Amino acid sequence: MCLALPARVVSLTEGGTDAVVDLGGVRKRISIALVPHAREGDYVIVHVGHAIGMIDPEEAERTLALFGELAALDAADAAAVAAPTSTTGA
Amino acid sequence: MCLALPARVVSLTEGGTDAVVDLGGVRKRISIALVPHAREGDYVIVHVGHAIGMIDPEEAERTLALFGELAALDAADAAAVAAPTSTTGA
Amino acid sequence: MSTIKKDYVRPLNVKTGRVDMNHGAGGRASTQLIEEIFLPAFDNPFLRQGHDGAALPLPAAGRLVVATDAHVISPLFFPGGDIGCLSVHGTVNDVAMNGAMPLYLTASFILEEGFPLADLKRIADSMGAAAREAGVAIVTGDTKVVEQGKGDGVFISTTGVGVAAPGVDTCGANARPGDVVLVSGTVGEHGVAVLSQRESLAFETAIVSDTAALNGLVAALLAALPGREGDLHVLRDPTRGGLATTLNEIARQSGVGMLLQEADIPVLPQVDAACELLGLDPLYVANEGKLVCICAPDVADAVLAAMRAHPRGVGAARIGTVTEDPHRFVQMATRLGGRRVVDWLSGEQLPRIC
Amino acid sequence: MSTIKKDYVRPLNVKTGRVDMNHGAGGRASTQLIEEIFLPAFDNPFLRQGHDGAALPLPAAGRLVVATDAHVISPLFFPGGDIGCLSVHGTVNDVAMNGAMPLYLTASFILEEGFPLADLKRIADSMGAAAREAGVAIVTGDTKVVEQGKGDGVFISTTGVGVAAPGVDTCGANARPGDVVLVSGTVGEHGVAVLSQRESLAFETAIVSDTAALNGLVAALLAALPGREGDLHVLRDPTRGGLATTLNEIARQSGVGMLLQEADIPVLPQVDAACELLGLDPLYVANEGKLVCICAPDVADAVLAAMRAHPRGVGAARIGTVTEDPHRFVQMATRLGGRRVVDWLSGEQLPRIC
Amino acid sequence: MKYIDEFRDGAIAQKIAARLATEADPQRSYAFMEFCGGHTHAISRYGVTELLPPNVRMVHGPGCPVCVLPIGRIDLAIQLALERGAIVCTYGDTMRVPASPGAAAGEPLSLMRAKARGGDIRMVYSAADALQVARANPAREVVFLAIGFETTTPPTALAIRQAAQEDLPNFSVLCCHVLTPAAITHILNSPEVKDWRTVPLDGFVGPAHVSIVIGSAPYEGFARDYRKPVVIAGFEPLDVMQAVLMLMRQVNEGRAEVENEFSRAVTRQGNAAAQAVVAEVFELRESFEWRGLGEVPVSALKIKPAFERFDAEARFGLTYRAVADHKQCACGEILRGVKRPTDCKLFGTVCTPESPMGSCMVSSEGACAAHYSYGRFRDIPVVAA
Amino acid sequence: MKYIDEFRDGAIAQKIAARLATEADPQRSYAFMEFCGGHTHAISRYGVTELLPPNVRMVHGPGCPVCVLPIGRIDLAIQLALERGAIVCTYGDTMRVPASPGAAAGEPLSLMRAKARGGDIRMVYSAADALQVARANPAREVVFLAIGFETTTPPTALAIRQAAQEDLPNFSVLCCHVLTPAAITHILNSPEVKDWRTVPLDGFVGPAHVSIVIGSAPYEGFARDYRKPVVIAGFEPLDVMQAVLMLMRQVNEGRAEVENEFSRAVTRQGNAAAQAVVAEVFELRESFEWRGLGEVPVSALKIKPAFERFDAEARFGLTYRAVADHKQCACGEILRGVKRPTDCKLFGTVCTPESPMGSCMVSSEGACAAHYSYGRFRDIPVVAA
Ligand code: SF4
Ligand code: SF4
Ligand SMILES: [Mg+2]
Ligand SMILES: [Mg+2]
Ligand SMILES: [Mg+2]
Ligand SMILES: [Mg+2]
Ligand SMILES: [Mg+2]
Ligand SMILES: [Mg+2]
Ligand SMILES: [Mg+2]
Ligand SMILES: [Mg+2]
Ligand SMILES: [Mg+2]
Ligand SMILES: [Mg+2]
Repeated sequence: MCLALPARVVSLTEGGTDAVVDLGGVRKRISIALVPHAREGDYVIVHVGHAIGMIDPEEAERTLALFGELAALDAADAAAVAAPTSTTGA
Repeated sequence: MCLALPARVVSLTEGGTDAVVDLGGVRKRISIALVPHAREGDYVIVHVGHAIGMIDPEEAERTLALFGELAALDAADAAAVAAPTSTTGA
Repeated sequence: MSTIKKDYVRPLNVKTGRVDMNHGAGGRASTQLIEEIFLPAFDNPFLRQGHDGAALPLPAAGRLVVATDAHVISPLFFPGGDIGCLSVHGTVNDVAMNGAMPLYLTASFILEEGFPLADLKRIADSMGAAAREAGVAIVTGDTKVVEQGKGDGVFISTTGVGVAAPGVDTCGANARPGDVVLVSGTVGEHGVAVLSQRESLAFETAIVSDTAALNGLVAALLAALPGREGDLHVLRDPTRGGLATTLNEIARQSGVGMLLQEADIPVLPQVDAACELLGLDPLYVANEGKLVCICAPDVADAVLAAMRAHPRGVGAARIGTVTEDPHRFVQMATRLGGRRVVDWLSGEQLPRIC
Repeated sequence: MSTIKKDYVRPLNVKTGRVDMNHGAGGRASTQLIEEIFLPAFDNPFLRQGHDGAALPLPAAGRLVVATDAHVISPLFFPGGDIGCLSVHGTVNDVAMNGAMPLYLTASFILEEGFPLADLKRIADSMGAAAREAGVAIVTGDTKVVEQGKGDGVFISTTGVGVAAPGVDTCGANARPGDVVLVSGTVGEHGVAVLSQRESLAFETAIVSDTAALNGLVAALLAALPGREGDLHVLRDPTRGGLATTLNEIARQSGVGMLLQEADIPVLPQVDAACELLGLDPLYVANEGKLVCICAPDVADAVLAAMRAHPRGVGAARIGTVTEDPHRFVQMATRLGGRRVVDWLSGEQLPRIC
Repeated sequence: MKYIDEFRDGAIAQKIAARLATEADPQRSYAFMEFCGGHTHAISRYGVTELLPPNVRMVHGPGCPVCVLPIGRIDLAIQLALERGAIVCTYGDTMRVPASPGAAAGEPLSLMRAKARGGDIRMVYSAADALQVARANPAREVVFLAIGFETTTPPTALAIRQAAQEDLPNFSVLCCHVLTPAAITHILNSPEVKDWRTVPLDGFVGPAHVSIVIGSAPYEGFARDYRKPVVIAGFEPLDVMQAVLMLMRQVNEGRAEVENEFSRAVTRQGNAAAQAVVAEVFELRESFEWRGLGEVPVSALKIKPAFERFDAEARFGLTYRAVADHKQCACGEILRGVKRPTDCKLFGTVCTPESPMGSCMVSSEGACAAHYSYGRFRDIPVVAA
Repeated sequence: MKYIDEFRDGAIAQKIAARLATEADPQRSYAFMEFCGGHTHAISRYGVTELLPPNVRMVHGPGCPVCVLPIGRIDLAIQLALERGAIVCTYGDTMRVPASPGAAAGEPLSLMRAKARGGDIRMVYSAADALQVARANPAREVVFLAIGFETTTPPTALAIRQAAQEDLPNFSVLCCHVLTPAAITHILNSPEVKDWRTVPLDGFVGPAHVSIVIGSAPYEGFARDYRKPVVIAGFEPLDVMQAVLMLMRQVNEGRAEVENEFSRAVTRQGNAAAQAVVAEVFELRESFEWRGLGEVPVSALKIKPAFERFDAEARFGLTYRAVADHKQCACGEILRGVKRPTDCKLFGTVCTPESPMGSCMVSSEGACAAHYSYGRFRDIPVVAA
């Protein structure tokens, strides 16, 4: 519900509780206390000055690929669509 | 040395520590704690919001009369001038 | 058919409402403030153009005169006026002092968050009334809101535009030795009326500010000198710094001295008394409805008569003459028979205790 | 021989000095402030008249245009400018948006006690430079000082006077269905540059304010339409409230709707990023060096070409069309292929967390 | 902007739209609730509605933290500022939520109006900023009015823990943090949904950023027990469209699963570090009043006794008093999905974003504000001359 | 205005002037010191000098309370405001007296400049106003910088007594009250007057309002022991002229008496009520630094131990540090009557009322300011064209 954005970690501060992140050329210092494993180059999700999570690049690729497959489907049938991650069975 | 002005007591406040004084139509509330004997109609001398003394109307008349006598003296000799109040002898 | 409800804006609560930051953000709330408070108060066709500015007919001939003043008075409401009418008079008069007929005003408001809308409306209405009385139109404006503690209720900057007839030049550099110094009435009322309301001073007096538009008076003076308007050398309104400072400014700009007669300078007895009480000199106390006129000696009587014949100049007096003086001193023969310099205001004109 | 020492005034300490109440009292200290800071910064013959106003030559023909703006920005110095040049551009542009050539400015300063004189000088110099670059003269002014805690460093109200050629009318009520909507460049830089300096937001970006005078650009647009100046229907600078609010104002005044193409609205990538970060919409962010032009469809290409040929319009774009709409909605076809209303700014354009 | 722009691509949007059109069963209608205001905002701002088939209806849920804050809570914050002289810090739109009518009769107060009446009320961008205000004003009480769902709770927990470490004597939090799953349960159990079926709900677009913190597991019960499909989706427009497509497929296929469209950021378990600090500082409240939903059991957090000195309710001895919404305001029904903004008599007349009567007209994530600012054109045609 | 206008009458002034001209002995020159700044101001403002015979010279004395305040005292007040965060209240012109050069190199500070640098410094019109400031700001220390001679001391004493009665915890006084007779003694004992006779002094125009409080008796020693005539005079111009006439007559007749021209307000004993409250609150200081006069023994008052908690010096542990005047400033000599303003190299050039270098250029009762503002014309003729 709350505004949050993926931004790239540019550098960690000493002590490792804060980081400078970059979003399209804009840089801002944020807290990474909630994502202690974040490292330079990682994309974190920033909310009210705190990273609250991280982007999984492979999953992002998968999701985008899914969108891409739609093109292939356009003229075809809908049945063959790969099922996305399902965490509970039906 | 300090700015002070004669003003007429218009009314005393309850308790008698303050008074409203009039100076040429301008009215202001002041403290009369330092001139506890001041009464309506008296002229008090006001300094930083406090009456610090009172005008003695008779003495004021005497001083003015003294100025007036100078007119009479103008063409005459200076010897006859009445001596003002002297508080210590020579 | 559209099910969209018609544009409806809940009217401003001018009874108990307050200015908040939204009123200055430039969106719908800003527009509403302007439309519900300023437009009805100032109403005129130029303002109703609603542009970020006003397009106006160009006067036919003469010189264009512009003047501007920032108004920051405290208290905002004082005996005889308020910041609203004052902000009209202050600028109308500066235009008039250029010998010009004021035509248009612009108004820029800086409001402090939390300022009561009721007070704002009262001020706007007062501005509108003053403008109508002075015959000028408030044609465009701007409104900003600053956070509480970054303003002082309301500041109003006004700019006046007028036109001066050919041959009229009343700027401060025109005084010449031998000229006569006139003032249009008693001095010191405005400043004393304002001071009387300051909490820490708080005195009671019947004095009210003289705040008024003087363009009518200036027009009457020019009309009294047909073909000889050029003999009206200087007009200036003795506002901040009072008569003394204004005369010093003129002396400096014209490179002359002056000799005033203390006994001839009109001061109301109550103003005198209030000044005694506060340790002030009425010559340094602000006026907002008086003018100083310096004119050639042979038209002085005619100018004085014209002043006295006008409602804004009934108390006019001849108060001195212009002298040759490389030191540019304004001097005064005192009531007592002595002589002294009447200097510029130095620092603030503050109540003095010693 | 006179033993009086020559007039001497110890120069202002512009290194470490501060504005104090004396500088606003109207006496010698006020005069000194004006003479040592404002006069050299603005220098021109009208200002040097030293009157409470300025007498100016009357333009030959056309309409007189006046506009005013109060400037209350915080911080006073920001990437790409400061309140000084901004206060010139803001008003010069309002005059220009009336299709007029700006000629003169007045300036009214409200200084807070304690404001560093060095900053004041820097601001005044910036104003002077901006005025010279825009070809306008700051001809008269006023300066007041308020106590600490009753102001915010410095507020500057400026009023501009200009003249519009006959046949030019660019007011907000002139948009007609079928007209083309153009913008002179990327939007949102000014507001983002200012926000980037706010202590509590503090982000780093290369974005600088676009603050600039647009009278040259307007002159170029008019020059591109010889004899057809009337086809330039509306000019307006999308300042406070941004492009969205300005277009809504025009739609309201003209009684029309608009349809914008989101993909065609130019926004710098860094501005987009900063807006994402802050939860802002660049369409609502202030600009100080851009204009919106609404013109007849058959001159749109010529106008766009003229914009792009001018240094202030290189990033110009056609962003939409005017529609017939009794509801006066500004709508937008989104980049995604959807559609939505682009409403007035509501409240303040504040960083959003949810 | 990486991981943003790709998810706003117009060409792909057209393709998903085409898929939706292809796969939508013309015989049925689909009603999906997007729980989050973030989704509501994305749908409105990007005009997603235009790209959905006509028989797909998006129902706005109660997931706008500003919208669900009840009047009584705003009253408490105003009381702290105006009567107790505290500096009250809060997030942006909270400033504009109408409180109950103040002493100054007529319009209701709001934090913004209380500020204009002299209250020292400051907007902050982070709970950490409120801490900084407390450090900078040691002689003043500083209260952080903390609102929000699970996304926003961890930063508040960090601030309280930090205050405890620094032994800050003048900082406290008026905690209004609420829980997403409890609200969903409440809606599913509401008579309109459960018994009368007046609100058909065929599935949920599940929270994006809330789920980063809590993971996807908490939604599994909704799929299992209530037979409602849930698709967790990012807040970009393609995420929403894809989620709708996934929901539609579940409905078409008769499935009721938790699917995760936002797998680039959401795991089944969520953010353990964030959950830990929340658990350290907060505990469950027995019951909490939500605007629109009323008292909802175990739906919010309170500060643990160990941190009680940072709890503004304890510190100032505050007593919560429930205040009824404006009689004609339909916020409650709108938050429960029972009504649409245009069903409210006040919509667009006395209630506008400039002078909101209810909380849904405040934030651009609120259903009323979103419809007012982005969607009103919907009933009139565009006529280019 | 009764008791004012009568004493400013121009016609009578001409008559006294005529008497002065008649009675002045052309063979001698007369030098009278007006102790009080009030007399200095009256002489300047009304142009009294013009009405005195050319062989009468008025010498300005040290009786301007703002002028005699040494730099070190201003420094203390600034320190209280800027470093100790106190609200400092004081009387008008005190605000403009230059202090020693501050941390911000270049110009010296003053209370006014300290205010512009953020000091909370407030002008009051009465000691009672300072009390009121203390009541209104219970969380702040409020210090009244009390200056002045015996006229101004009783109101300060009343304020301290009142504070004690109310048990005001945040009010104190930085006491700089000084005593007139001590200063006169100091001048009479100065080598310039007593030994070298470089400053001829034929008599004193005695204080007006100071004498209302202390009476005329304290001056009797000057007449008796130093053989100097004293005429106590009111502050209106006719009072001054009349006093000069009376002094001239004493000189002409070889008398040395205390005469009382201001008998309408001054008695021999003075104001007993005022003396009583002063005695209750204050006691003599062993020594006090005066600007110009240096350390003068038993010339000032301090707060009695019983009221020590209202004594800012004790309360804040202030240490007085004497600071030398500007090297070229002649204030000291001017205050002792040794030099005239125009003898100072800085007069009217770097030292003006706008940017005073010394205290005599601050108050319009100061010799330099009075001459600058009122008297500078004296050397040039008025040429009406
Ligand atoms: S339109 Fe306003 S009053 Fe009606 S439901 Fe929405 S927020 Fe409440
Ligand atoms: S002119 Fe200035 S520097 Fe010289 S003695 Fe007077 S006050 Fe001191
Ligand atoms: Mg002016
Ligand atoms: Mg004016
Ligand atoms: Mg003027
Ligand atoms: Mg504007
Ligand atoms: Mg204020
Ligand atoms: Mg404008
Ligand atoms: Mg502008
Ligand atoms: Mg504009
Ligand atoms: Mg002015
Ligand atoms: Mg400030």
